[in-house]
Amino acid sequence: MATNERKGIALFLVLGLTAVFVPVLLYLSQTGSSQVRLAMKYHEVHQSESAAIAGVNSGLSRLRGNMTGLQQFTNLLIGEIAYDLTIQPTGTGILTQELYHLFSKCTKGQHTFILMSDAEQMYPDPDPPVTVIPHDTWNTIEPYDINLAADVTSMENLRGQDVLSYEETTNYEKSVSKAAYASELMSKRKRLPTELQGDWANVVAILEKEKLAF
Amino acid sequence: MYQTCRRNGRGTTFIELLIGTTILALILGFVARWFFMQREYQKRLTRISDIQNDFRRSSWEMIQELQMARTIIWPRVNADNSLRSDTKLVFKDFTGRIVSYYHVPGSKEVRRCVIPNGPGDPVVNPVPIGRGIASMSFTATSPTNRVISYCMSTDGVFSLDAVYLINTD
Amino acid sequence: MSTGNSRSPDSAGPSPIQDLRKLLSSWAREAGPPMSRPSWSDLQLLLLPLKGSPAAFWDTFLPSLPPSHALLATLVIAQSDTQVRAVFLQRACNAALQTPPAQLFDTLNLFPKELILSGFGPALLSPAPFGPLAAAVLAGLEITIAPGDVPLVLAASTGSAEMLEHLARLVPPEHIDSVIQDLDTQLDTSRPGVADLRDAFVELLKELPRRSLPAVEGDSPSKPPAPTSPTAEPARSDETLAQAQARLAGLRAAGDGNAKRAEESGVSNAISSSLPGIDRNFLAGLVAIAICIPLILYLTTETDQEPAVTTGTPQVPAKVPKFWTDAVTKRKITREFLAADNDFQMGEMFLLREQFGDALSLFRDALHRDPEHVAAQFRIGCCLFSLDDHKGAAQAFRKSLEMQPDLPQANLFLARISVAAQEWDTAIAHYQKEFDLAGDVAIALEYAGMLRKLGRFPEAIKLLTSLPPRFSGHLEVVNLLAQLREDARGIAP
Amino acid sequence: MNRRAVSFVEVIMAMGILAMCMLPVMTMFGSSGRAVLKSQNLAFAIGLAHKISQHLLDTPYELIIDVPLPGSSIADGPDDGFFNPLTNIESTAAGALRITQAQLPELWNFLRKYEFRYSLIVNNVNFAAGDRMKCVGIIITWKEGGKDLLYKLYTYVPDM
Repeated sequence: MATNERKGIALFLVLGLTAVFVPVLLYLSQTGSSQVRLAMKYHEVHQSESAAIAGVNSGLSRLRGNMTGLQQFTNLLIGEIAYDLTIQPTGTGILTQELYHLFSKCTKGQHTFILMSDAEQMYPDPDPPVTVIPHDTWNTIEPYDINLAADVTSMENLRGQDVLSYEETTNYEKSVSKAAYASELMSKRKRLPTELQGDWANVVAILEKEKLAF
Repeated sequence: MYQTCRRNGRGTTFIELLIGTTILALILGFVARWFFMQREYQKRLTRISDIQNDFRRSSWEMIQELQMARTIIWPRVNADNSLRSDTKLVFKDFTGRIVSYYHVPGSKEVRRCVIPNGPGDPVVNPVPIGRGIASMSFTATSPTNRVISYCMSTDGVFSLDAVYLINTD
Repeated sequence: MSTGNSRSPDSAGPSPIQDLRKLLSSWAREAGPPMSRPSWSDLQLLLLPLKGSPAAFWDTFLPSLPPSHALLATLVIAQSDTQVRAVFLQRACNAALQTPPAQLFDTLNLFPKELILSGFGPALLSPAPFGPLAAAVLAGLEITIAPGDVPLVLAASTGSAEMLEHLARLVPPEHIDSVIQDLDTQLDTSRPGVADLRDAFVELLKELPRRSLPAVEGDSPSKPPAPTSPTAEPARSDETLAQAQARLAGLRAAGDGNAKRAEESGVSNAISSSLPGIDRNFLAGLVAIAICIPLILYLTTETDQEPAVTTGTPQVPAKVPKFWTDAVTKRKITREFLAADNDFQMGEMFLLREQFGDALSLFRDALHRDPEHVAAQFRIGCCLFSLDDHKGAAQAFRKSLEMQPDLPQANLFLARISVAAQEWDTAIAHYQKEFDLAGDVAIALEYAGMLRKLGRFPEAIKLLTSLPPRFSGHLEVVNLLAQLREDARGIAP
Repeated sequence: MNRRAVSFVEVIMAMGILAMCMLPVMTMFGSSGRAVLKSQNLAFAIGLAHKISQHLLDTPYELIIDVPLPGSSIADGPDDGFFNPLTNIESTAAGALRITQAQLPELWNFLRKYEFRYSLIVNNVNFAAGDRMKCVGIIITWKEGGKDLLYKLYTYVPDM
């Protein structure tokens, strides 16, 4: 009986402490690891985006270096991040410039970031640097394979739709007078969120000033 | 041995109880103190984590769209080329529409509103692009209107970032 | 008028014996608790010096004292000292033999029960006349003994009806049943007469509550307050008499403790009796706390590791640390590493522009600065490959694979080198490794293309059909598969 | 005695086991707190590096120059076009706010607490006359739990 009492004390101390600590600790030790994972994901997202931009720039640099034709690279490195680059000729422009679609892709962890850009390589040009004009850069986070015609085509189609709607908008801007353009925009003021209404007139003024003419 | 004789007769002595209770109180005291400290600390950590998530999510959403945008319309640098900040941002997106991000201090949200660049009604996204953001400012830093810098903060947690607009109008 | 009285011992000048007599008789007359009577301290002063010489005490004093006084004197000496009591009380019992019970009880009643028990307890195991006397004294004073000792006392007893009667009185009423059980289990009934003795005693125990004290206490002693009867754990049946005596004597220590307790406060009393029995467990408890609490506090403070908010003091110019830790890769970053990285980056830019010579030297610089720079090693291979130094390239690629066996593309280049050297099996092996590594469709197409060149159509078809469904629909894959099937049909008989 | 020893040993052993079991859990928890702070600082550093990379794309080519290690402090830093001045709600340069204790105390405190700094390693490559490109290594450093941490990001800046 005396031993039982002692065992009781021992058991109480052990079980008591265990019962108090373990659940508490488990409850408390939830946040950390998941947070680090999220931060890493954020890092991947940013790194892939930065690498894709660097990729576009490296592609443009190649075009400036007067490199022509289809160019496909995998596992190029910016820092420690690998990116793929595809420069695909799409024809010749009215100024006899070479037209390209420039794809830059970076996959980091589960995250993919692709930039697709139009690039016009002024040609013929005796020697580098060749003037290169990039435009309509478009991005996607879908895991396309920029080395495969099929994926490239679907990207071109998706981006094409956006470019078309941009042309519609620009056509409208060009088609209307500044006053009409401004009044159309001002007429929306009442329907805007209150946070935007305050400076809307200034915004419209800028838009009017910078309206595309032709 | 004699004590065991007596314990058999009388059970646990008063002093045993006393010491037992003291030790129990001591342990519980420490545990409680520790636990409450940790709980407070954990609350703070959880809060920081949530804020970070909000920042990351909204930041990434804005970057993706702004990167392809055509030009920044509001804010613009001051006449003296000094930078200019505002709680709202207006820009032309890739398709030429006028898009605005604006901070709603009351609900600590950053919302997105699409204003057709031509006929049509403004549409505010039903879901905010940023939640739990106590203060937000967009800053125009260059006359080219191709860089927008932003700063978010909530309860001492900050996020400074910027986006360069690859496209032009 | 000159009577013998004038020559009485009293007149022969004060002597220790005379003083003792006086003190004892005055103590007997005084009122109040025995140990707080005025003469008590004088008695102690007189007697305690004799503790060291029991023989002198017995020979000098006791014969000249009435037995009750002798017993009292003994108790005076003994009550403070267990060893002394062990020696003296048995002699006191001898003295008490000649004492009329009433007188004896009058004296003993004045003393704490534990003191009496510890004095007469061992005597229970002594042969007659001490055993029966001790039993009679203890029973008369309603002192009980540990139930565990009863079987031994019974075994050692004379077995006289009177002795049994007294012995039965020594059993704590609440332990009668357990004693009866002990008797069954612990008495060696094989010995002649023991069984009868036990049965008789059990009978007595059973009818005990209804019986009154036997005649031996002719004059009823003044009833002492109910003693706190100690109980012992059951004694082992094979215990010898000597062991039992030692154990019973062991009661004295506690008895002494109890004697003290009678004069002390409840709490200190409890401490003196309880602490020794529980200290190890509480020590263990305290050890546990000593383990846990610093741990808790350490971790509590550790988790709150935010540096203190800096004051408005101007920032001191920072020193360049020996190294940094990459927040993502956890890698140690030194300035050398960064310099190597820069060389590598510049090399990468020249590579982009197909200026392989410049790139090569920069990659070599990078590798020189950081011999672990796998990418630089790999890029050296790429440059050499582009510069048509296939041997050097192959060496570089192999080195890079040694540094990082799962390095992408190294095997691909090795395959291409083998193809150029028309080492087809090596090429296939490298292509296969690369494909297993990446599972990439572009590699599959290149690999399948080579297999086609070799006319190994079924392998090529198998390879392309093994591609993940996502790629199976791709233009290049579909086309090549169609061509391969056609080729396969072409060679079929 | 025997029984006491058992009880004693039992308690000690139990406590030992308990301590053993709790140690990793507690360490895990202890580290979880640090992990959150780490993730906060890492996320912040990622933002800073990205911010610099984006500004670089809009910075005149010639003005992209080295900022050698240990780098420039972001709190109380010079007017660099990246972090200082940071905001300005006024319509003139007078209203521009810099990351100083006086103007943006909260942010200043945070940056000074972890000693956030940035440095730039600029590699100039001239391919041909007027055909050049810069590779800029953006390095963010900060102190955390007594360690010097680093986050790096590389970007190309072509001379268009």
